[in-house]
Amino acid sequence: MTDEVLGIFKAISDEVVPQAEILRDLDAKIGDGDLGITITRGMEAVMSVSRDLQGTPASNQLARSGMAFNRAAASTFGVLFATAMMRGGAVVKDREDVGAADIAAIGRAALQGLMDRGKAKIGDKTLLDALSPAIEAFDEAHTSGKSLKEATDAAVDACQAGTTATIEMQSRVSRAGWLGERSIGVQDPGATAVLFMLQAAQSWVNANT
Amino acid sequence: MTDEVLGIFKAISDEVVPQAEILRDLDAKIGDGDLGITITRGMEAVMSVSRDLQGTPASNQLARSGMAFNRAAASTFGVLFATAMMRGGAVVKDREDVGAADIAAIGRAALQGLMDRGKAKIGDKTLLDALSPAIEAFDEAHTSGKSLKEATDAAVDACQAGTTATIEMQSRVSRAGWLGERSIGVQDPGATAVLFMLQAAQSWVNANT
Amino acid sequence: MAMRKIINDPELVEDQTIAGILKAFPDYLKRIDGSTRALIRADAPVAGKVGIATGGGSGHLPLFLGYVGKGLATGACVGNVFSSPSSDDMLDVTKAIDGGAGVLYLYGNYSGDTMNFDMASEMAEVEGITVKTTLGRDDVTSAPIAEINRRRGVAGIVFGFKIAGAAAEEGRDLDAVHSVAEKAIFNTRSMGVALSGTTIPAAGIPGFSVAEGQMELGMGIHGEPGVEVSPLLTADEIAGKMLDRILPDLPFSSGDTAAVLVNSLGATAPEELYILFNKAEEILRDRGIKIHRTLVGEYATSMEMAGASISICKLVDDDMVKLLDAPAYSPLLTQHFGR
Amino acid sequence: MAMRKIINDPELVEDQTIAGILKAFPDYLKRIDGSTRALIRADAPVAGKVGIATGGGSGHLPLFLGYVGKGLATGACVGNVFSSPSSDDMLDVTKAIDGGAGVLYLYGNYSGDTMNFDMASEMAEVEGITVKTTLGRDDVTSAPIAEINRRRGVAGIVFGFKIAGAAAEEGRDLDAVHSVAEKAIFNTRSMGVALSGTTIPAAGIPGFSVAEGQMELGMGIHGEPGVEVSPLLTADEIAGKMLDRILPDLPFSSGDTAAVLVNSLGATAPEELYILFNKAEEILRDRGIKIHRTLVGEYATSMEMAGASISICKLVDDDMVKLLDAPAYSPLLTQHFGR
Ligand SMILES: Nc1ncnc2c1ncn2[C@@H]1O[C@H](COP(=O)(O)OP(=O)(O)O)[C@@H](O)[C@H]1O
Ligand SMILES: Nc1ncnc2c1ncn2[C@@H]1O[C@H](COP(=O)(O)OP(=O)(O)O)[C@@H](O)[C@H]1O
Ligand SMILES: [Mg+2]
Ligand SMILES: [Mg+2]
Ligand SMILES: [Mg+2]
Ligand SMILES: [Mg+2]
Repeated sequence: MTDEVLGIFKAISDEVVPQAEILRDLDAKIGDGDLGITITRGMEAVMSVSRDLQGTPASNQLARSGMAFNRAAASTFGVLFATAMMRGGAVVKDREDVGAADIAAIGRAALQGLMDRGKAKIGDKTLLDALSPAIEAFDEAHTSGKSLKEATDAAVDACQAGTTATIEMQSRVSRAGWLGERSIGVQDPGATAVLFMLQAAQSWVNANT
Repeated sequence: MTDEVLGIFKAISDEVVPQAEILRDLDAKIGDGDLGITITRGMEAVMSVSRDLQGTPASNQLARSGMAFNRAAASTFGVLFATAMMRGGAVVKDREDVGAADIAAIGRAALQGLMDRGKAKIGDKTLLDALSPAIEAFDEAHTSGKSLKEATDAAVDACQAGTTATIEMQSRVSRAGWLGERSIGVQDPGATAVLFMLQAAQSWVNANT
Repeated sequence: MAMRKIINDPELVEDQTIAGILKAFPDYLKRIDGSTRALIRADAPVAGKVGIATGGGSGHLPLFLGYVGKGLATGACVGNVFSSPSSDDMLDVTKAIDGGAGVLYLYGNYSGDTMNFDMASEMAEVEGITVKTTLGRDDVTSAPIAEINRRRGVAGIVFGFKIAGAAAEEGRDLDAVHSVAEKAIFNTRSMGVALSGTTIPAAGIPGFSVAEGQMELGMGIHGEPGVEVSPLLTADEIAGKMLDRILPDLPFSSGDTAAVLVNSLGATAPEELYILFNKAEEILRDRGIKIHRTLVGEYATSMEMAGASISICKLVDDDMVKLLDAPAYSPLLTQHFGR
Repeated sequence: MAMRKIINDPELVEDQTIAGILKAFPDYLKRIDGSTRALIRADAPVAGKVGIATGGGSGHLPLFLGYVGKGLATGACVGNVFSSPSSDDMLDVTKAIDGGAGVLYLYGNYSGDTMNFDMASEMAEVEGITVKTTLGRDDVTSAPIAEINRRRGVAGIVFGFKIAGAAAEEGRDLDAVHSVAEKAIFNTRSMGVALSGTTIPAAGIPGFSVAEGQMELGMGIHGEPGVEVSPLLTADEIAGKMLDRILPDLPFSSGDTAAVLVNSLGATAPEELYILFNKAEEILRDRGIKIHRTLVGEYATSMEMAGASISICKLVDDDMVKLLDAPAYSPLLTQHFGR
């Protein structure tokens, strides 16, 4: 893996930014409505550091891109994105030979980072509820010998299910938590953003493997 | 004259307060729109001191009523009303035998008081343009032997003409003065208030002489 | 538009405001017996010192009551919202603050106020109190320079309070206090813009309004007409238009030293004032005018009106600088923390 | 509703605001090299003294930048309007204000802020700077008392700045400063009402709104949901509703001494705040609660939002009283006159 990480970020920028309005609307319902602009400004920043990161180790590409995102669009989502990228990247620190076999470990470290940072639990109606099942599904598929493409498809399916499941959940943390029961009935915006990002990664896998 | 002054104030209260909206609208056009409420609150205050003034000299009734008006509704109109009443009253200070023969002198002293206080000239588009011709007409009618009723009618006619003439004038003083040419075309609210007051006095004369 | 105000009975707005102020700052301010519309410094009258009285309509806080304080005015009275106080209240204030050295009347040039203050000063003379008067008349858009005495007073009067107040605090006599007040007012020029109107509580309807998406350049603080209605301009354009009228008027010239006040009319946020000042400072710097001191915030408002004004005071001599820099305290301007 | 703001490019609101503040008060505040979103005291770092860093979204002036000053916070950074500053900016502030005695983070409990400040504190520890954190969490309507740590911070944080700032100024160590900050925050309770929404400049559309003739009780300063939507109540009713929730929450009891802050969210005029305080004072007096000090004005706003909040801080010991009464100065709170 040399610049695959940057390729995936490019795919996310291309596919998720056009869906920013959907994220804005969900966040306006149970948050403060800034998630659309956060994704737009954050990915713009990721794209603009991308060229300088070419040829550097994947760990560096992940960490620097995450930091660029949060610097441009600091927010709950921004700092969580940065944390995930830094903690995920640390798993493969300075290694040149990062490949599909590392993805589950990177994902789990990222997830742990998110939980450390956000102190939320699975079921609290956050992006954890989208990401956690995706990582598990990927890991299971991959360890049982499935291809990268198949494992990615499994991850996206699980992510979709996890995201949908947030609709019925009551938020217990952060901004949506202040809504109490009124948070039930709306799909979590952060989970939705994670789903869109994984779908973009899936497109990249389909196009490049 | 014992409580005639109070009777006239009562007539003014009865007849002018219901026309407050007209004064408000004129003042809103070339002033700040408070003249309606000024007249309402001011005359209310005059009425409420009226009982205490019964049987006191006309000079005292005039001065105290004017002061009550301005205390309740301080403003350009309020302080001019108070000044006119105090200065007019001073002409017949403590006299018990005030009558129709004193009216022109009282009016002239009031007018001089207004000019001292407001430093405006005839033609500046103020209430002076309504009051000054009225006093002159009254004086002329009275000195040429006309009855109180006839002299009052002459005064009101002159006042009406003077008030109408303010429409074409450009204001040179106070709030309307800041409008410059844009003050032309609107009848002066203060002049209109004076006209309404004299018309009320005329009703009183018609009913009581 | 319905009223969006936190009030009780509209007729009680003025009295309950004053009651709240007195309860909030009992160490600094006191009532005059029998008057619900007047406030004086807790230590007034100060024997041997000139008293400074001000006043005007309610609805302009911190004007006028907020300028009663050490190194500022000694007493103030207010009328109904946007209406003059009565000459009786003014006389009460005058008597309550006279420490034997006379009283300066310092207030804005509106006919209701001037006639009532003039009447009060005549009554005060009868009571043996010497009164002198200085009128705030800083709004450059309200009359041409040739008729400067017809101009209305807006936020620029703040420099008058500060400079005359410091002179009175120092113990200067009435003539001297009057003369620095005149100097401060004469050297101050202001211009405002309005982005919305305001609603007078007792009327319940907008006293005046500015159309959506429009602004009025030069509109006065009670909705007095401005010089131009225009679509909403940028902050930089507004600063430019204001200084284009303010600077030539005195004029302010290269090498001058000045104090600058960027004032919110109420609803306009501090952020916007600083953005406005950011440009004003650049313009003044380009013209070679040195800023000695900057004030930014709510100094003279019209309730919830959106808009702002810039006032510039030329500091023509060292005495003015010294008086401007002297300590001053009012709990409505700087009530924040202990001192 | 169109935007009624005096700005230039909506994307430049934050940077131009800070530029204006720095130009207005160069004697008191300075930039950190390379950061357009941070300000520190001109004399920072103060060797041997604890630094206090704060921050949060732009659009709340005088929060946060306005609390940088002597006896208050040492540095602050802001994000976009209503958005967190980044951990990088926070780290820059932390490094710039550390005088060797460590740094207290004191800011409001919003997840974007907490996560970014936490990240900054981890980075600061790597740089050898000890950091402790106190979160403003005074809004009683945002979560039940059992979940007090989920509550959001609103204007009550002002008491935290004042009390912790005085302790740092005195030279107390980080543990001691942190402990009085916690004590101040723990003993402070607030509640707000909103009468209108506000427009985020970069979005150009109302961030949230309140229907004409309605008010939202307990709405947060970014439009977070309140506890009840009701027709516009009177000032007395509002004061009653607020104190009915605030007083039992801590609880405040007869014989307690407290400081009171009546805060405008922006468009609400000082007159209204004093009318609100007039009733609040009566209720507190009836309950036997002694008011030691009152603050009334704009302390934490949401741009041009109409609304107000009341915060009450129980002064539980003489040390708190002493720290609250200690001198403090920020040019955005008390920029008025020379000192
Ligand atoms: N403590 C938390 N842990 C993990 N994810 C969280 C947490 N709090 C919020 N989130 C996620 O962040 C999303 C909101 O992000 P964002 O709009 O940036 O928040 P804010 O605007 O409140 O800073 C939520 O939809 C949720 O998925
Ligand atoms: N200098 C003056 N001398 C005489 N009358 C004046 C003067 N200025 C204004 N007026 C009169 O006062 C009227 C306005 O009164 P009022 O509404 O009380 O004024 P304001 O609201 O500006 O205090 C004007 O219509 C005019 O007739
Ligand atoms: Mg959000
Ligand atoms: Mg009028
Ligand atoms: Mg008026
Ligand atoms: Mg946000």
